[in-house]
Amino acid sequence: MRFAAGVDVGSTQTKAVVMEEGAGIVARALVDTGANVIKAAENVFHLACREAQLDPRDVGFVVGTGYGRYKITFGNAQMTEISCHARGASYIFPKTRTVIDMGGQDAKAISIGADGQVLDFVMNDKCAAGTGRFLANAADVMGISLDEVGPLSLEGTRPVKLTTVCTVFVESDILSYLSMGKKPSDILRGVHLAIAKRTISLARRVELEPEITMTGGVARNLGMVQALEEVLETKLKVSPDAHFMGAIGAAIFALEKEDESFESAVWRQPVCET
Amino acid sequence: MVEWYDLLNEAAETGNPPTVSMMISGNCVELLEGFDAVPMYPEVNALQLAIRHQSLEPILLAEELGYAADNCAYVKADIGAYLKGITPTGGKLPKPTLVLCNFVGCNTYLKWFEHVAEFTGAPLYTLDVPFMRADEPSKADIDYVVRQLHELVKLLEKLTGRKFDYDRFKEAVRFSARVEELWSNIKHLARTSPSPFDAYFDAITLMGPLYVYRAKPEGVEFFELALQELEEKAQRLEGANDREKFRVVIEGPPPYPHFRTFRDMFAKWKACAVASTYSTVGGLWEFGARHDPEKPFESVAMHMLAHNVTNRNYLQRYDQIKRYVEEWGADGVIIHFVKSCRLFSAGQGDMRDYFAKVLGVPTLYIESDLEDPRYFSEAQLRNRIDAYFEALEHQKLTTYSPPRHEDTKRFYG
Amino acid sequence: MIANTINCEDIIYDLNFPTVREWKDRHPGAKSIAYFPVYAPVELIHACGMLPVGLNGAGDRLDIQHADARFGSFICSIVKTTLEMGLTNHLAPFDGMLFSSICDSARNLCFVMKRNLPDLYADFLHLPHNPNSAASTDFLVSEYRRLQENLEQMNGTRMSDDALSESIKLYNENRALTRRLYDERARNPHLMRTSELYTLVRAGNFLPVEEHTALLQQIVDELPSRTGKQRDSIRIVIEGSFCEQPPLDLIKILEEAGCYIVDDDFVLGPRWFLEDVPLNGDPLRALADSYSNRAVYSSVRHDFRKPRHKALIEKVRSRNADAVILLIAKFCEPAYFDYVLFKQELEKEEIPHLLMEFEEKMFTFERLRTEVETFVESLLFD
Amino acid sequence: MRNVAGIDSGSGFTKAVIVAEYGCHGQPAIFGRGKTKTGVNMEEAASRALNAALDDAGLPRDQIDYVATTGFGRYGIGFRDIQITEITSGARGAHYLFPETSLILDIGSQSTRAMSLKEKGKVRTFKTNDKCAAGSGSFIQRAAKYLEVGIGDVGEMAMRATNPQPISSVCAVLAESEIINLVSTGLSVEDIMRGIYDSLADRAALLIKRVGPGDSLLFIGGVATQRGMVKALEDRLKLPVTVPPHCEYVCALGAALLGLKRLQMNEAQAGAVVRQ
Ligand SMILES: Nc1ncnc2c1ncn2[C@@H]1O[C@H](COP(=O)(O)OP(=O)(O)O)[C@@H](O)[C@H]1O
Ligand SMILES: Nc1ncnc2c1ncn2[C@@H]1O[C@H](COP(=O)(O)OP(=O)(O)O)[C@@H](O)[C@H]1O
Ligand code: SF4
Ligand code: SF4
Ligand code: SF4
Repeated sequence: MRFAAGVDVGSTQTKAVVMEEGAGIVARALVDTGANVIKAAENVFHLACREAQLDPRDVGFVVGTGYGRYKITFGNAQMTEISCHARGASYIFPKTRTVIDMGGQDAKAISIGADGQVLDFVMNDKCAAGTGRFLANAADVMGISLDEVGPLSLEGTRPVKLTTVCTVFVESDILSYLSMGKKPSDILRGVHLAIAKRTISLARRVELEPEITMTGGVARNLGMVQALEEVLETKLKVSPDAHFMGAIGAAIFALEKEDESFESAVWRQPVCET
Repeated sequence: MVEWYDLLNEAAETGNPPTVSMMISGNCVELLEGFDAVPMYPEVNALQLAIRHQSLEPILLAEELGYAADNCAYVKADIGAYLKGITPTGGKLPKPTLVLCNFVGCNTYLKWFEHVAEFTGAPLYTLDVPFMRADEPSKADIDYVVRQLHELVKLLEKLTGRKFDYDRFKEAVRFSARVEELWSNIKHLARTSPSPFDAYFDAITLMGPLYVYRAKPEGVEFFELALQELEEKAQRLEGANDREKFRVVIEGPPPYPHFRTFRDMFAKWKACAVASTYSTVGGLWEFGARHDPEKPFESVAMHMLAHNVTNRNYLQRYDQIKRYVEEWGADGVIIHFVKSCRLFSAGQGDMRDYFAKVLGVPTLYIESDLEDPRYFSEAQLRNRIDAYFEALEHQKLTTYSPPRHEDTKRFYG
Repeated sequence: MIANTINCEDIIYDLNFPTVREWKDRHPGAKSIAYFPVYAPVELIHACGMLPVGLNGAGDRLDIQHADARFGSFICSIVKTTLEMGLTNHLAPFDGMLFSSICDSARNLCFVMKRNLPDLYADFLHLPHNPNSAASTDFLVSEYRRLQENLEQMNGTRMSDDALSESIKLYNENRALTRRLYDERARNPHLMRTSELYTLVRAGNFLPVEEHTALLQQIVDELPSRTGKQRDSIRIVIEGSFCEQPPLDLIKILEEAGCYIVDDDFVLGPRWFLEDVPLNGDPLRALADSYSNRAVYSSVRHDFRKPRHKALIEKVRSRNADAVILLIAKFCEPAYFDYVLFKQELEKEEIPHLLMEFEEKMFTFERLRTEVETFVESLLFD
Repeated sequence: MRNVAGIDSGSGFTKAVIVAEYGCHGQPAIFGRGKTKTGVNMEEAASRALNAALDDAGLPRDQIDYVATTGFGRYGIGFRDIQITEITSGARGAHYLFPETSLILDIGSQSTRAMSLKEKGKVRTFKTNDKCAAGSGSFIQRAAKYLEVGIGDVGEMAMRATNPQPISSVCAVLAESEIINLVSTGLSVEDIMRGIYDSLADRAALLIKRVGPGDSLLFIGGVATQRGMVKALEDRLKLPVTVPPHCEYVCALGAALLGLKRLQMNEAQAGAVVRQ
């Protein structure tokens, strides 16, 4: 009985998953990445191990992913979050052909083949416009919690048109709409639609073939899922584990590691690149 | 190359030999031989500056003059360097006898040379080459170019005070034909695996001599040598990288300001470019086209019209890349979007769409710039390139084979 | 429907192209050709019994959902919205689309359209960039001839020279009236607001020339009866909007801010000859020759016999304008390049100027409003 | 003797200045200043700022003869007599304080503006930045929040930087995680803050270079209160950078002065009418 773990060090939140060969996911953990990436990675890994009632030393192989992957001190290898999200998504929903990942500071679309291999991908990571952060800010300004924004936006009937996509300036945009007496739900609806449109026009660069699975923390936001579905005019697959998808993918790669299906560059030892 | 810059320096000092600035792409250097005139390529200056990490300063100067952040940075670097008196080698560059805008596709050429003429006060002639809107140039297209070539000869006779030497011209055309033959053979060596050279990164370093010496015996010598060496390498099954793991086709110019870093991102994965569109800017010969000493003017016209990548339409470029993938046996296509260059980049999203979706060729789309060091985000590029090869690796384990020609129909013709 | 000024705005902003559809209903089986809005031989299309339509992009009336994926960053809006229209079936009323050698983006767009819309006849005209050469007119004749043959093939009927002369005559009339209105506006900018003239002229892109001429005539006739008083505004020339068009609201903002626009290069499509195309001799040659020798200058037409920056100064002087606003479409490279020489020349001539960048799909103008107001204030206040 | 109020309704803060027609030896002079957060209701913020200024000047509201507004909310203030853009008014205010000024930089919370002046403080050319926070004051506000230092202190801290940390990200938001990483790698807040100022200075320099040459720069707007930014600009531009006292009030001041001019002009005209 072998255990392997995947640790996804995201820009906003760090996720870990422990898997057991044959048995699938046995533990998950989530912490805010915060200031100390290394610490966050270690914490989340130990949390996951504790939940799995394992000694970290019993975990055979750990794959790190996410933008902070090179910082992981204990990991055996790293892979890009693109490979991992694809792998995770097609593990949970084997018929997945497209993955839309919306994280804290970036958005990705990945087109994947029959056996989970990445065919094509695009990502937006130069400008935080239209990412999880955009929503988080909106929530702050309106003084409501992240969990509420989605549901509230669903009540919106007349979405407003945002004048900026800048994650920073959207605040004053929202404030002025509030001062005009617009309904919070309509404003949030506008925010969600704006992000959805932005994300989809990015995503259209890859083949948007169904099934489309949404991953990343923003997938927990029902309003966003709904907005995307409206723009796409199709349903999305969203797993309760969506937020952990990157970590799951990494854990699967970690399990696969044993059977030597790949040699090569993928398995380079951690090198701290800055 | 160095001799060439020395020659230009001499021209700057003494006013001899006469010099003509023109564009690399689809140039008519053979005609200059008929006047013993030396070509000056602003593009070469610009890219030399970039490789030597000297491009930012002139670019900033140009932007102060009013050039937009989104203008082709080649132009900004070239104009800025001229106004600042910067040259790649530190030597002097002459005021050209003639600014010859050989317009082959890129509309920026027109503006660029208009500005060079404005700033240097040198006379300007625009040789207007009809864009390839059909598969082959029409008779009218060829006549139009040939008539302009004759006008150009008259003009140069006036400007240089020299008589046009038709035989030298014919001979130059003969040399070109020979060099094209050799260059094409070199390109074809990349069909073998492992490829003895990298048809992007190495080809680019071979392009300098190609532009400067195409129509000269030196060129023939140089490329005979190069071909011989590479053939031997191929014999010994020696690859460009120590072990060839991936074969890719690269579209678009390189990021000159970060040339090494960029190259290493591919080397790390033992990926070798077996063909590239950028290396056909000077001329597209691997599919058989050659200059023809029997019809010197017509063949120069044909070269300008049809046998360089910049004057060929977008779908023809799709086709060219497709042939590379099929006939050179590539695993995937890398599309390098350069912000500066709309000629190459406007519509590359559609190109990606065609290769990734219609042909199902693994395609990577990355963005930076060929001259402006500011548009290069190392972390992002590495992340994308790593992800791409991780995926390719995975696919090579599963069953993937590049599509065959008959799988897909050509668009026209 | 006989168009009048009231519904001009509806005409130019309706992406269902009602005028085109109506024309087709009235002429069963007849074809209509859309052209990218600069320098198209509308006479030729008209003479083939087809309706030439100048496409000015889709403005903010169409969300760009697919085109961004084909033309990434750093490309002007009109290229994207035009493609978006194609990909979302808005171009259904058209049987063909015409592009010309104005810039790299538009040219590549032509071939991208070919691939994505195989059923649409898309053609690319190479307009000569070397008018100094005697060969260039001959070449353009052959190029127009090629287009003519393609159109004839679509139609299955030949086009006669008389038909062409007739069309040229019609368009000459139309352009003469347009020029007349431009002069009127320069004389009395308070009686002929640009926002009105603009929609009026732009409507010509979507109307049969006969109808549009009637419309122009109607305005020319009613002008003398108009009254109003001059405000203290500055007289400005607009330069740089020859292709992608600024939103109407932006033009209105310019006027509100205190600008009398006394000349501009808006909607060049239907009005790009400075004088009548001569009707003696071979009409096709006359048309071709007029491109080299009678066409209005712009950043996408190259004529080294007469630098554009000199032409701009002449325009400013002849309209006795106080200032120039270089109103440039974001990512329009030809305009960006010309700005450098325009700027130099304007500064040499000590003509105040302002650079403004717009996008046809923009809908908030705070920043631009501030810029133009500042500019006006800097000229009015002391 | 008349008093004119200039109100700068900025995206972050609303500032009011009261100018008296004949302050010191016959010249218009500043009588009072007031500043408040703009928040959602510009009109209200404007009155708050105005009242603060009135208190400062010790004047009752009815002593104000004319109100000129400027800044992005200039149209949103009902009780104005005239509105002027923040560029024109900034230039005029700067000219009043430093008549030799020819080159001005104004960094506010959401926008950065560079302008060059001609005679009498008229604007010759100007450039404003795009709506991207990476080049404006709110970048600093957020950075300060993340570094857990007060906005009032960041400027001073940066002055103590020993080896500035360049910020690679071009996005104010993405920069934050970069900042966090820098902190986590144990770098000093001083060095990071200086790095942020440098990246802001780089962006500002692009604008400044485009409005033309100058041998010194006048730096106004709220960010100008931060010495770190001033230093960064000086190093980047290799020019002396002057910051007027109460630099964030310069636009409001300029508006007041232009308003006063208008008022006088109107009355001159009215007078002329009467005389006929
Ligand atoms: N309960 C929740 N409801 C809505 N959104 C959430 C929730 N939890 C996290 N998010 C969103 O997910 C984002 C983080 O997603 P994640 O995939 O972890 O990003 P990264 O991998 O870049 O750290 C946050 O910015 C937030 O917007
Ligand atoms: N107490 C303070 N100390 C230092 N800087 C400040 C202070 N208050 C505000 N700022 C800076 O000034 C900026 C606002 O400047 P301001 O000119 O008022 O902008 P606006 O006019 O656009 O509202 C803020 O973004 C912040 O960076
Ligand atoms: S616009 Fe806003 S989100 Fe985008 S890069 Fe600038 S600061 Fe970042
Ligand atoms: S746009 Fe492209 S082809 Fe044209 S000059 Fe610039 S780099 Fe060369
Ligand atoms: S707006 Fe400019 S760049 Fe865009 S298509 Fe027209 S000419 Fe070309």
